[in-house]
Amino acid sequence: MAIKTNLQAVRDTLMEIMERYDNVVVMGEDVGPRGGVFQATRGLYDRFGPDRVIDTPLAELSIVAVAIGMALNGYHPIAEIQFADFIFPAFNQIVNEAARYRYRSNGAWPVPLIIRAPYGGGVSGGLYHSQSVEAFFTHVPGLYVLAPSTPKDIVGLLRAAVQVPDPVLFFEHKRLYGLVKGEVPDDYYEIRLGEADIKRRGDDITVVAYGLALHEAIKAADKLSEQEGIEAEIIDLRSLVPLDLDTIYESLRKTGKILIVHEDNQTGGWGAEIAARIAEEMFDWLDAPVMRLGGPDVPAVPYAPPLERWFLPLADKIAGKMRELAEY
Amino acid sequence: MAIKTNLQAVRDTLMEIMERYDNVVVMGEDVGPRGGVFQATRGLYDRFGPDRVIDTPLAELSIVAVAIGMALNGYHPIAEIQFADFIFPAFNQIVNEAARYRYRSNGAWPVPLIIRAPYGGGVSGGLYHSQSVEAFFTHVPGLYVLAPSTPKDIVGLLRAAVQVPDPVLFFEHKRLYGLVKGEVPDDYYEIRLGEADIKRRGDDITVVAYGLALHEAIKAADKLSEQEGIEAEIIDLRSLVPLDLDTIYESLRKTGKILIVHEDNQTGGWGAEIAARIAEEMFDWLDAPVMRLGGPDVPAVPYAPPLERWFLPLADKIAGKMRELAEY
Amino acid sequence: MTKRQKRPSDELSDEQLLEMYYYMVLSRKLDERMWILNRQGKASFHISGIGHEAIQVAQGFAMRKGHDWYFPHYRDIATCLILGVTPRHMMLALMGKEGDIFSRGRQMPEHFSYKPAKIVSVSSPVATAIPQAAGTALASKLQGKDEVTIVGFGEGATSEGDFHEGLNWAGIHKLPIVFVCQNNQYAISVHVSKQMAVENVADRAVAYGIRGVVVDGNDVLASYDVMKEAIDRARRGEGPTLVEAKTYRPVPHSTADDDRSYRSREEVEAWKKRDPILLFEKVLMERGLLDEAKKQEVLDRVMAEVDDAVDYALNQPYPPIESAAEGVFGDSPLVKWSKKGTING
Amino acid sequence: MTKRQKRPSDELSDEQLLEMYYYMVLSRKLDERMWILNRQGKASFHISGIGHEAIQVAQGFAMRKGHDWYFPHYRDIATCLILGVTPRHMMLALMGKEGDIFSRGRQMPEHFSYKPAKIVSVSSPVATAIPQAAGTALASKLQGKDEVTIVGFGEGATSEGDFHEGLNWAGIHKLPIVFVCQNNQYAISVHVSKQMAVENVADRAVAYGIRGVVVDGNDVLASYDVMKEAIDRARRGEGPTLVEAKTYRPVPHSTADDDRSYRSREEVEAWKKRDPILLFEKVLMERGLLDEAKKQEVLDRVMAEVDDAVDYALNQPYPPIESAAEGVFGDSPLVKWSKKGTING
Ligand SMILES: Cc1ncc(C[n+]2csc(CCOP(=O)(O)OP(=O)(O)O)c2C)c(N)n1
Ligand SMILES: Cc1ncc(C[n+]2csc(CCOP(=O)(O)OP(=O)(O)O)c2C)c(N)n1
Ligand SMILES: [Mg+2]
Ligand SMILES: [Mg+2]
Repeated sequence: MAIKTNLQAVRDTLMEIMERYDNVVVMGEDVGPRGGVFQATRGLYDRFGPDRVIDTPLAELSIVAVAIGMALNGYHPIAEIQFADFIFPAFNQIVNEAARYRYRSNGAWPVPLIIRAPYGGGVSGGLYHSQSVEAFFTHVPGLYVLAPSTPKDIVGLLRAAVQVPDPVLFFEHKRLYGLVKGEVPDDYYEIRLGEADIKRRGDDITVVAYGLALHEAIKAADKLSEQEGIEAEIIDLRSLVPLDLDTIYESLRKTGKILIVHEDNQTGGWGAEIAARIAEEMFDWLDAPVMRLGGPDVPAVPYAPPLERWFLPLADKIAGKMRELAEY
Repeated sequence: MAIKTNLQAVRDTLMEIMERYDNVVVMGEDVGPRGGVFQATRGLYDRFGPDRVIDTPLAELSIVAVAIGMALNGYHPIAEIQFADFIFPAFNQIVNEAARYRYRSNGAWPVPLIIRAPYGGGVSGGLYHSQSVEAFFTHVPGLYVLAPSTPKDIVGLLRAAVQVPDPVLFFEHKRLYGLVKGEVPDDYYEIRLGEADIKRRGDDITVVAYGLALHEAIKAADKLSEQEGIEAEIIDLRSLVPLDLDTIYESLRKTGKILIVHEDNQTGGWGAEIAARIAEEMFDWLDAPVMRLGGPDVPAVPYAPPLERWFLPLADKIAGKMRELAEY
Repeated sequence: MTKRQKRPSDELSDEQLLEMYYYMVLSRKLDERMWILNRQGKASFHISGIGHEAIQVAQGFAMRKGHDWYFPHYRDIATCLILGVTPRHMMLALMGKEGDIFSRGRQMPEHFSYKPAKIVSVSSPVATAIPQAAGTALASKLQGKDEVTIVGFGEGATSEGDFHEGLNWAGIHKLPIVFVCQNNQYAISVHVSKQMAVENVADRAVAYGIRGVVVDGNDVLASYDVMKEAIDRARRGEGPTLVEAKTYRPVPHSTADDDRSYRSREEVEAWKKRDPILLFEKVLMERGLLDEAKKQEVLDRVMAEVDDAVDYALNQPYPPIESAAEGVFGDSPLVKWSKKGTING
Repeated sequence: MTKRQKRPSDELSDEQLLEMYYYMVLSRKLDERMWILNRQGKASFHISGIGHEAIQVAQGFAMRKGHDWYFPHYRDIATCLILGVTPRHMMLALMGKEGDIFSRGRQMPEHFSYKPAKIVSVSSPVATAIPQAAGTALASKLQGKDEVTIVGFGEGATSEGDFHEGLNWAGIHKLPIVFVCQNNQYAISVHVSKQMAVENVADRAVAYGIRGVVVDGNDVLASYDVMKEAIDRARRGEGPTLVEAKTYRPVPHSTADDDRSYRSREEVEAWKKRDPILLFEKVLMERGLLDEAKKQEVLDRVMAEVDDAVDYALNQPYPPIESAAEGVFGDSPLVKWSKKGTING
């Protein structure tokens, strides 16, 4: 069992996938000799050369569009958007094109591709290097949206993602790249899209999270357990679309209380959909209101350290909300 | 009291606004001599000439970007996106730029502008001339999002929108352009952003809607009242951001039951946020689960007439859900 | 006197020339019928290729059918017919009927798609296909295949960022691709002079280090020459070409348009004298390949096909309602849905 | 012998020349200190103008301060200083401290904004300002104001659709605007040859019917000549210019970059010999305006300012936490919020 960081998990799995599948190319800004600004593609260029590790022009629209074209013509491209904040120039190509190609052609022209993008705050990135953008895509039928937060999940989900015949958005929390270390099984495994993972067991309340919020929620839960005897069950979504309602509902049947935490702006975030589903389908099981803790509704994470901390879903803030829920 | 269609309401109010405010320009594809593909700008070019009614290149990104620049330099532009489906090329300019300008400059550089876009199905527009796109924008702090559905509301909200010092998305349901006729008071009035309107009184259930869904919900309510004695209170949001929770909550305190209807894909739609807010803040008032009826989760409205009807939130479908709620 | 250089079109056989003529007429008559069906309330929408048939037929004949990649302009009825789409297919799509091979009634008419002919699915947002076409071309090149990608669009679409980015990629990677702009001088109502400050779309090629060529898009043989050369060059690895076919749309933008507000009847009438079918008939007559009897023969054949297609399509059902919910994602054992029917299960 | 044509820079007084020099040195020394502060852990990020000071100072002197509209490139420290931003402002922004006039600690450093000087707020996504600048220029033109808009960017940004669309508008409306591309040959690690298939960014101007000019961006007087002429032409209604200033970035892309993976040390060293400050010092010395004593004097003055700015900024507090939630929308009596504090009330 190897111990890896999230970043190593991404890098090693990309390497493995490119070895395994001839038709996978990696493309994006600075993914070549530079190995990506976060070094997620380091070593790929030396190993596979410029035909399979393509430094693109500085143009996200066409990074995605060219990936779509390559997907139509036999490839399974893995495109990198350098920061999730810069995915919007490609929005039309992702939403109107990639997501709709299969449906609009009645299945004739699927576009299997992966778009990787580092997202999230906590790296002093300010308004434009910290954004969480997943909710723009979870609303779009035709897109898979993944947000794994541990090395093991990154490996298993990336291996699966490259085998599904449709576009996948693969969001990697950049603050966790070097921060999170974890075990990666030596034996080959895959993780199916749409399977959440219970990262901590507990009977009092259920907490649903992903990304930095997941790790902070675990910290908060451990503290609350120690100090106040509140036992939280922490569900790591890993996959946002498909959403594993089965696992969420099962936990909720046990606890009767649920909190959804994410870093993305709370209003209209993915947590809203999860809360709405629960409110409709689990009404009789609820012992307390469905609670959410999302990012404040300001335009992304500010730069100055205290302001950035104010924005982020850190353990103390989550613990406060968990306590409120437990005491309800 | 004049009787106008929704389309006339848009057109007459644009004319009035341009008379009233020298610094308003109208810009977009075919808005000039052609008067817009829906004729919403008919007559403006003849009246105000090419300096204030600007036929743009076929390029949504720069329609919005140029509008931003003009807003920085003294204008209050009203940009038209010909169909809401084509707003995505401008997504980066709207979300990363227009919405964030004020905040990122600590108030120094606000960008007052309006983006008008016809949206919605029911006109045989198929996948790319029928989309509802509001939920992509209601998630973005810094944007006002309006969706009035009657002539009176269109007039009052457009008059207000052009006076707020920030970007406003103004969505007009294209199926309603000619379909809906209604009274417009002769005396000048404005409608504040963030005020919903109760379009029908009732004590049994609350229905929240906007757009085509609103008018279909009213039809459904009238029928249910006549045939089954169920009295629905119908709240027309008109303004999506700000969201008038006060009015929604007040009605809910009376009925204890609520249904949210919209045409946009249900998953991750604006209804999710509304449901989530209710589920959290009105938990003790709920006599039934918060219900939603949104568009099916396929990539937009199909073209063939029966498939299109299948997608739309028509009265029968809404009545079914209302009955389910009333009987809960 | 310098000897006239041999042109690609000189190699076309008499049969081929007459086939080109046949496709121009077939496309035109289908198209005219579609307008009528719309006016009769039997089709909600139609966007027309009338007046654009010369460049469309030219490119259809210059491509290697089923081998080259083709992203059509939405007006390219004639090209699609050449590549294997039938009049029945066109009419089924027009009415959104079961059997519509483009989208099974999901998309508006003229949103072509036909995998066996490598006709890639057309979407409505203009220009999006241009950088995608750079993608298929890049894939062909990297795989060492001698496929060429052809992508069509109007001059209005060249204002979108997509155009710039697609041509930029093509230039950087010297891709086997031909960009075909049908410059009909209007984007709905907006004249090309409000779309760009240069005379020719083809003048933009230089910004990307690629070839640009202007051709009379109403002259089918001239268009063929240019298209054939561009495609051959691309296939030989000599890089991309931006072809600008100057043409005109003598009808409104679509059945939803009224063009009287933005251009004079005189302008339209003047262009009708340069109708590509008229021009080609003159050539064929001069070459002794066509006379009135032969014209009538072609017309009869075409009208029979058009009538058949209309009858057939009118009698087909719409796709079943259940079909609308299907096929958002492909099946995969690696995906687990909590519940069926919505994207989130 | 032909008489040398009079150039705009010939009109610069000795004081102005020395002022230019002063700003180049001030910018450089501030910048170097910013790197140091970053390495000391006192600033999380810095993106540098080192090596680009000639074109930056040139454009600053060619503009009408506070009258012309200016959308800076994020490297334009020198230009901003000329327009009225102080070293203290720069340092406050570097550290995200209270008093940061650009964004009150919300944005990363070098995201300039200063309304009194008409320096429009910089955002991180590259190229977005280019079509926005067409908007301010259009507004100036329609209002009959003689303002010119200047917008800066790198050569990498020219690959974005925004670039195309912005220049297209400028061409169509013959706008009073100058596009200034600082071509330093790299977009982070990506060499310009992978960014475009043409030799010069300025070659792209022809696609928009506008002027394109290449200049040595390390030569402050040559850059001034080109900028002054372009701005004067724009002001006289003679239309836009795309200026390409050839330059080089002798340091990594930002404090987060390591440039050793993508270019040789020899290449970097060779360019350091063409350092714009060295080149200008030579000119000034030749003209008898500068000697070692004078140089030291400038340096002392600059270092005092830099020290002051650093001390000042280090001792400022961060903005109060409450400030982060403020100012998402402006106040308006026409807006009713159900609850305070979130976008939906
Ligand atoms: C992105 C986008 N914006 C707007 C439209 C609406 N629209 C459809 S066709 C058209 C004009 C296209 O003009 P041009 O590219 O010259 O092609 P033509 O129709 O003249 O052949 C417009 C504005 C669209 N389809 N896509
Ligand atoms: C839309 C967008 N994509 C990616 C980035 C990340 N990024 C920041 S600077 C940069 C390179 C810019 O190169 P260039 O335009 O040549 O300017 P330079 O930094 O060389 O002055 C990149 C890729 C960004 N800021 N915006
Ligand atoms: Mg056209
Ligand atoms: Mg550069």
